[in-house]
Amino acid sequence: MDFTLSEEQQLLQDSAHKFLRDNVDIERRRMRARQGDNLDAAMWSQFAELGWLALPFSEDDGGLGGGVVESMLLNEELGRALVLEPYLANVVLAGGILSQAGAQHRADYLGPLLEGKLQAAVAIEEYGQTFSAEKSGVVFSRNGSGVVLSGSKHCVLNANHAEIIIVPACDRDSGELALFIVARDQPGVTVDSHRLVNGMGAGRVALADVAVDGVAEIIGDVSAIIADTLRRTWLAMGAQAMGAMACLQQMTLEYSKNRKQFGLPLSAFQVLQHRMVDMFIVCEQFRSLLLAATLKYQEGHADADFAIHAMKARIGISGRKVAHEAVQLHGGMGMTDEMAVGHYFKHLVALDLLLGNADQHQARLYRPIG
Amino acid sequence: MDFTLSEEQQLLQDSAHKFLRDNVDIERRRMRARQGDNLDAAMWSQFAELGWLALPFSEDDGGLGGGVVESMLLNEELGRALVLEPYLANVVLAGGILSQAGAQHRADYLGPLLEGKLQAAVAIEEYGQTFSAEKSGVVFSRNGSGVVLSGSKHCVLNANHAEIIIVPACDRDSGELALFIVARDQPGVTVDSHRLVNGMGAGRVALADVAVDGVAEIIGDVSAIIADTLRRTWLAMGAQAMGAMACLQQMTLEYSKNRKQFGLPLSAFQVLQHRMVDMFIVCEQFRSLLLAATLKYQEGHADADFAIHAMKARIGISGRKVAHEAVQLHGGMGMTDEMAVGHYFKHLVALDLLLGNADQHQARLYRPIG
Amino acid sequence: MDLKTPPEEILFRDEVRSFLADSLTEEICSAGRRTTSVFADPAIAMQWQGILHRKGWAAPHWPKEYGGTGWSVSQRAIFAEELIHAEAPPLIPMGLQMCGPCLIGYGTQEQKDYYLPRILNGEHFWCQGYSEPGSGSDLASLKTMAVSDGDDYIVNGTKIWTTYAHHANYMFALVRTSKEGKPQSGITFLLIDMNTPGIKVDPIIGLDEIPEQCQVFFDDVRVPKKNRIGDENDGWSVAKYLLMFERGGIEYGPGLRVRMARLKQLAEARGDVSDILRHKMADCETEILSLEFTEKRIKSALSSGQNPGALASMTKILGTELQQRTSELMVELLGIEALVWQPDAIEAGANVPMYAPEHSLVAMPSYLNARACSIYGGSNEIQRGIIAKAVLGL
Amino acid sequence: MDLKTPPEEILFRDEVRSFLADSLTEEICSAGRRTTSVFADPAIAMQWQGILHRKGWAAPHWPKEYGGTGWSVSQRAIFAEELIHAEAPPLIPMGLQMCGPCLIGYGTQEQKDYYLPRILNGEHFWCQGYSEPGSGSDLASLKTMAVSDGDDYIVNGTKIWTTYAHHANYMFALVRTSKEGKPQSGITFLLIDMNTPGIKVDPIIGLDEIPEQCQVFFDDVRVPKKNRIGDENDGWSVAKYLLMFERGGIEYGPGLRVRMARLKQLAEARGDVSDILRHKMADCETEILSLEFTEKRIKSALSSGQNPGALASMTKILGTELQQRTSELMVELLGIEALVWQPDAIEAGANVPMYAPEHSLVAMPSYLNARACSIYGGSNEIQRGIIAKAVLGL
Repeated sequence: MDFTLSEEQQLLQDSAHKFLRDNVDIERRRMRARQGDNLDAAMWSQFAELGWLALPFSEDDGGLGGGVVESMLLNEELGRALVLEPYLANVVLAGGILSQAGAQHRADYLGPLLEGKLQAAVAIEEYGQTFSAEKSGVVFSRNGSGVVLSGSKHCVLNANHAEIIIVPACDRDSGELALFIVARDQPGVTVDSHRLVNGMGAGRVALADVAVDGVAEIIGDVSAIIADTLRRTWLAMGAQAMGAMACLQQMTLEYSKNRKQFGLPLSAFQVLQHRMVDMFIVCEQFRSLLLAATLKYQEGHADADFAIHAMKARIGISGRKVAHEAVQLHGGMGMTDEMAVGHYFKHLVALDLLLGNADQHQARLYRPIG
Repeated sequence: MDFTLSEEQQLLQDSAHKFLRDNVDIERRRMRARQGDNLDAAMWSQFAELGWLALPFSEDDGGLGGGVVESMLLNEELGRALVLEPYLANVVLAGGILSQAGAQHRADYLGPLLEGKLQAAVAIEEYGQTFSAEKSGVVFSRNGSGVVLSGSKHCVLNANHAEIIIVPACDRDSGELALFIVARDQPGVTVDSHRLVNGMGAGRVALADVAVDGVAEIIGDVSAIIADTLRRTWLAMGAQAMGAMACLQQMTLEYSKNRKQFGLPLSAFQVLQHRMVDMFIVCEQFRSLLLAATLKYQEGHADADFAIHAMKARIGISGRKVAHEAVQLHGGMGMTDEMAVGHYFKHLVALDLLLGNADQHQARLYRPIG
Repeated sequence: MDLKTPPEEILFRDEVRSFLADSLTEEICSAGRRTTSVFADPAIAMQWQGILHRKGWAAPHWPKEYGGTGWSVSQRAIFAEELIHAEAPPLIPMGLQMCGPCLIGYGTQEQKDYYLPRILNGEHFWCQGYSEPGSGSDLASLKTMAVSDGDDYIVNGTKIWTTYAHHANYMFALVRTSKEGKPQSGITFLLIDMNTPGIKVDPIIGLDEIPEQCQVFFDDVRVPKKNRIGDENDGWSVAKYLLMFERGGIEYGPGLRVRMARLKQLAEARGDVSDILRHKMADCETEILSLEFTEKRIKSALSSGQNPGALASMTKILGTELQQRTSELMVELLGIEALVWQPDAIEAGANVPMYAPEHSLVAMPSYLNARACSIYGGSNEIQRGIIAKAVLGL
Repeated sequence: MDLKTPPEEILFRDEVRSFLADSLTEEICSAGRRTTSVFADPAIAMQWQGILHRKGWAAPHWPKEYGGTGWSVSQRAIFAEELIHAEAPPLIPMGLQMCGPCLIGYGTQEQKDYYLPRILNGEHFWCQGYSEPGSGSDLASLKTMAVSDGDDYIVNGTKIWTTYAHHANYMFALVRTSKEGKPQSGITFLLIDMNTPGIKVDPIIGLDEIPEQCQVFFDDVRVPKKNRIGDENDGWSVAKYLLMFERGGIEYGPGLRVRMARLKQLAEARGDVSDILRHKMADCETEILSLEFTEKRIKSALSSGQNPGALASMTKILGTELQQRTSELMVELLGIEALVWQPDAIEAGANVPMYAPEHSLVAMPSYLNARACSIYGGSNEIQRGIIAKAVLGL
């Protein structure tokens, strides 16, 4: 058991922290979020230069070979800075699937992606049902060497920017799951772009008899590819939530020391003191759980999935708890677009609801995964 | 809508309050509870004289024709005074069933019961399963004009004193539910008496091929008889819980004003003030719910069952919440047998677990009753 | 003890219901459904107020001589319930619920005659100038100064959380006219014409990206003394009177009941609602039922002339916490549908393509805005303090 | 960053496990299972202490020269975990965990030589005289007086919540030797022979109907000055040293993990556990996993010589709340089985017919006793105060 960072890890954490502190301005972020500007090309190039886009991929594919601990360190900083750019959608989710695809796909797509030259999306969410990676509202039929896809997916992260969309689809007859890479400009593909509450870009993707050739299919144990990518994405989301929660806790503490009512700082009121203690405890417990999930996954522990689902559930439970308290203790100011509080709140809500919310993940702790 | 008490109701409430205040001593109660003495014959006679045993029964049967509001008023006082005598088991539960039985049974059993001359029990609880009145671990087979009963029931309230035990049993072949009155001294009947945590008397009832004649069977819509008796019992339990919760709230408030730490009464600490406010609110909300359930039942509202199950669930949720806070605010003293706090706590726990606990009743709010 | 409804109340309910069925247009109802805070779109709300005013029902709680209805406590509650059931947008409360009662209680005959009819017919759109950047929960510490100058006061300072100040042509405000004695004793209640020179209104963008609140700046703003309600330095009494008036009147139960019904209806329409969510919904529904009866108990005390007093603080805590819980459950039920963020698509009358059902687009801003319920109108911490002191004697 | 276990720790765990398997008799384990508070039956606990003492493992945290084991932080944690996994009854902590460390830190050589071996071999059974009826959370306000009289102190006053005082032959106590200055500065740490004339012990019956705590009365009790630990009026330093020592050492995770496993095992054995209860269990299990890692983080800081400081207050809050929650879930799972009340049937060694399974008879007193966890050892309110001050700087 060793909880200390290696020299490289410490360097990554420090440099990410400094870069984002110096280059991401909350005021500009708030304007951009309102305008739906969630991908700054110059910023994305800098991420590429800093090696962040290449971080989780193997050196053979041009990556830096970072593991989940490195991903945790970077994503915590992305969460702290409330970075709008589609790191989760493009690098962790789409990159995660592509990194497990065949050599040709890796060369065609992963290479450009980690150089910051390709935006990709994974169409995995649907409306109106419990999150499940095994089902898909898109069906396909094989047609000689090609395939025809039909159906639609919702809240596809980064769909507004993606040039390629990775689509899990079910065989119209057998129900068998497969993964296809669809170009956005392909005939029959419609993307209706919209924002999410936290300023992320997303879109509804409709596929109307979209014909792709066999090359578009990702070959392999598709369920396992998706499942492993989801585990890494949940871990990265947890790290972003950690960053957001830690900021909220710290901001609230500072605010309470400065804001005066009845001639005293808020921090002098015992009721508020104890609530801030509880916020602190919730944050510390979440950090422990994030570490548990990350390290158990890193080492292939038998109960890694328990820890990951438990942690993803806590993004919602603990994240909302901390956010609600932060807003309440900020009073009216906490309800304004002007303060950062609300933006962290919204990001935490999005991290809860995306890819299965708290109850759904908690249910996986006591029911077989289906 | 009218929330005022009639003159008779006010009189009942006042007289019950005064009688119990003057005649039930918490110190003696605590000794009796420890010794398993949960039926004081003299006290029981006085209950009969006061008309409490006759209260809920029709005038034709020698009762006073009181309704659920009268029952609520009396049971709240019984809860306040932590009366050990088996009012719930004997009058509400057994009396409730007997009052719906045929004329002969009413004459033989209900008459003596409401005069305080008969102790009865209903064997309705079983170990290891969700509470259900429709199933029974006792089976019966018809045998000419008689019936043979076999099986066992647990935590039978008042079994330690009961001369007759009313047993729901299922037909060995058809599964059909029936109700039989079994004399305790009948061959094949074994009662292992024990206390419950709150000092109530109970016992395990084992029936080994107990032969009863046809006269022992209660004829009628057995499910409906049991269901209605349970509704009235849950309401009475809610009223007892109300009495206990109100006492805990009041005692804690008083204690906090007198107990000093760090040179100040506990009541000067803002954190404890707000917690006592929350205790108060929980008690007020429980009172409202009890009124809702009682009056909706009285008037046959369509959602009376919703209100009753919701209220029974809150006995556990609100009762434990208030009890936990009362103990915590009393500190070490709250953990002693000497203070009344712990005895109210135990009574609330028993009222939660008997006849279906909080989760089970809450589940009936969103799932068909089974 | 019973829950019986007298026949005349049943008749009255029918009368209200049929009037609402006839008068509420789809345009007005749509704005009601799209309301994500306690304030509806101002244009639609005023349109709806006009319809009610023509019927004589815009201000049921006002005395009859000023345009009220003369209804009993029960009738008013029935009317409020039916408005909620019909999904009518809430009326803007600043004039009808807040300023009006102050005028009725403390205004001169001249003030009443001038302002009350204009509140009723909507000619005057009011905003409330109470809070200041440094005075939130501690309202009495307010600093906006009004200095006497002949027949006028000269007002300098700033107010914040002034709902719809950018739509209002009048403000009722608490200002400081004296720094002597207790902070409460130097406060005066003024009516301010928002078109007076020296007033600047800055809208504040909320979490829903809508400017509903404002900050208002006063730079040597001249307010005639005849616009004062009550005596100089006695504004706190006026404000307290309003507070009592306000508290007794708000019932949370009916609105919560409608939210709960909507939640259950949507849950029924979805196939895969977990037992956990159903359990949480049942928990909420239980609390709502309890609160309804707590409110009935208070109403019963009110009807027999008792003062509900600090118990109104209890229903404020319970009601707002349940608004928060129901809005949160709605988001949990809708899942990612609730993440879709299109504030422009749910503006009253907007006709923008929606990428999620309307109720889903409304759910998230409603959830976010509901966090404010436990902050405004005396935060729930303040309310607990009131109960501790006034009810528990702590 | 990794969770790897060094091979020598795996070997050590095997060694401990096999020793426990060989040494724990069914009689001892039965007493462990029947323990419903943090204190086991004293006779059995002392019997088990004797077995450990013969192996040299009774006081792993003591320095080696006084009979400790010389183990690392990790080894001590492994030993503690294995004891819990093996369901060994907890040792009585007053001598080994409390008085011993004080003597080691502040005692004279003579005191150490006399008392420490007798703590280890169980000849002395200790109790702790800290709290008084008027001094619970506010310990420094204690009033029991020790007045100097030649080579002795004359002690008058009373102590309460003195666990097992009716079994003890020695007490370590905080007494007041001066009323000057801050309350903390007039306190002295004394060792008192419980057979001294003038001492009266009144057992206090708990919610489980077992007398575990006592009130102790001192009426002109003569205590030799050589029984003082540390300087006169410096007892608070000794107590604080112990507190720090105590806090760093307690890990809640392993015990909670075992409780959780037992809960899940019983749930599996029952056919009809609802999703709601499973949900609550999963919630608890998540918190336990988090706490385990919080404790690992603290242990990691300890191992590298850092002071865990006020973070121990956090694990105290979390650990005790989880003890309460798990014990409550057990009662919810068992339902009416847990209502059966037979305190005599679950006494160590008792052989009385049980009307519910042993684990059910144990569940209710465990639940009731667990309410004390958030009261003793500095109530959880006090712990929150410590965190507010020491960690958050409030």
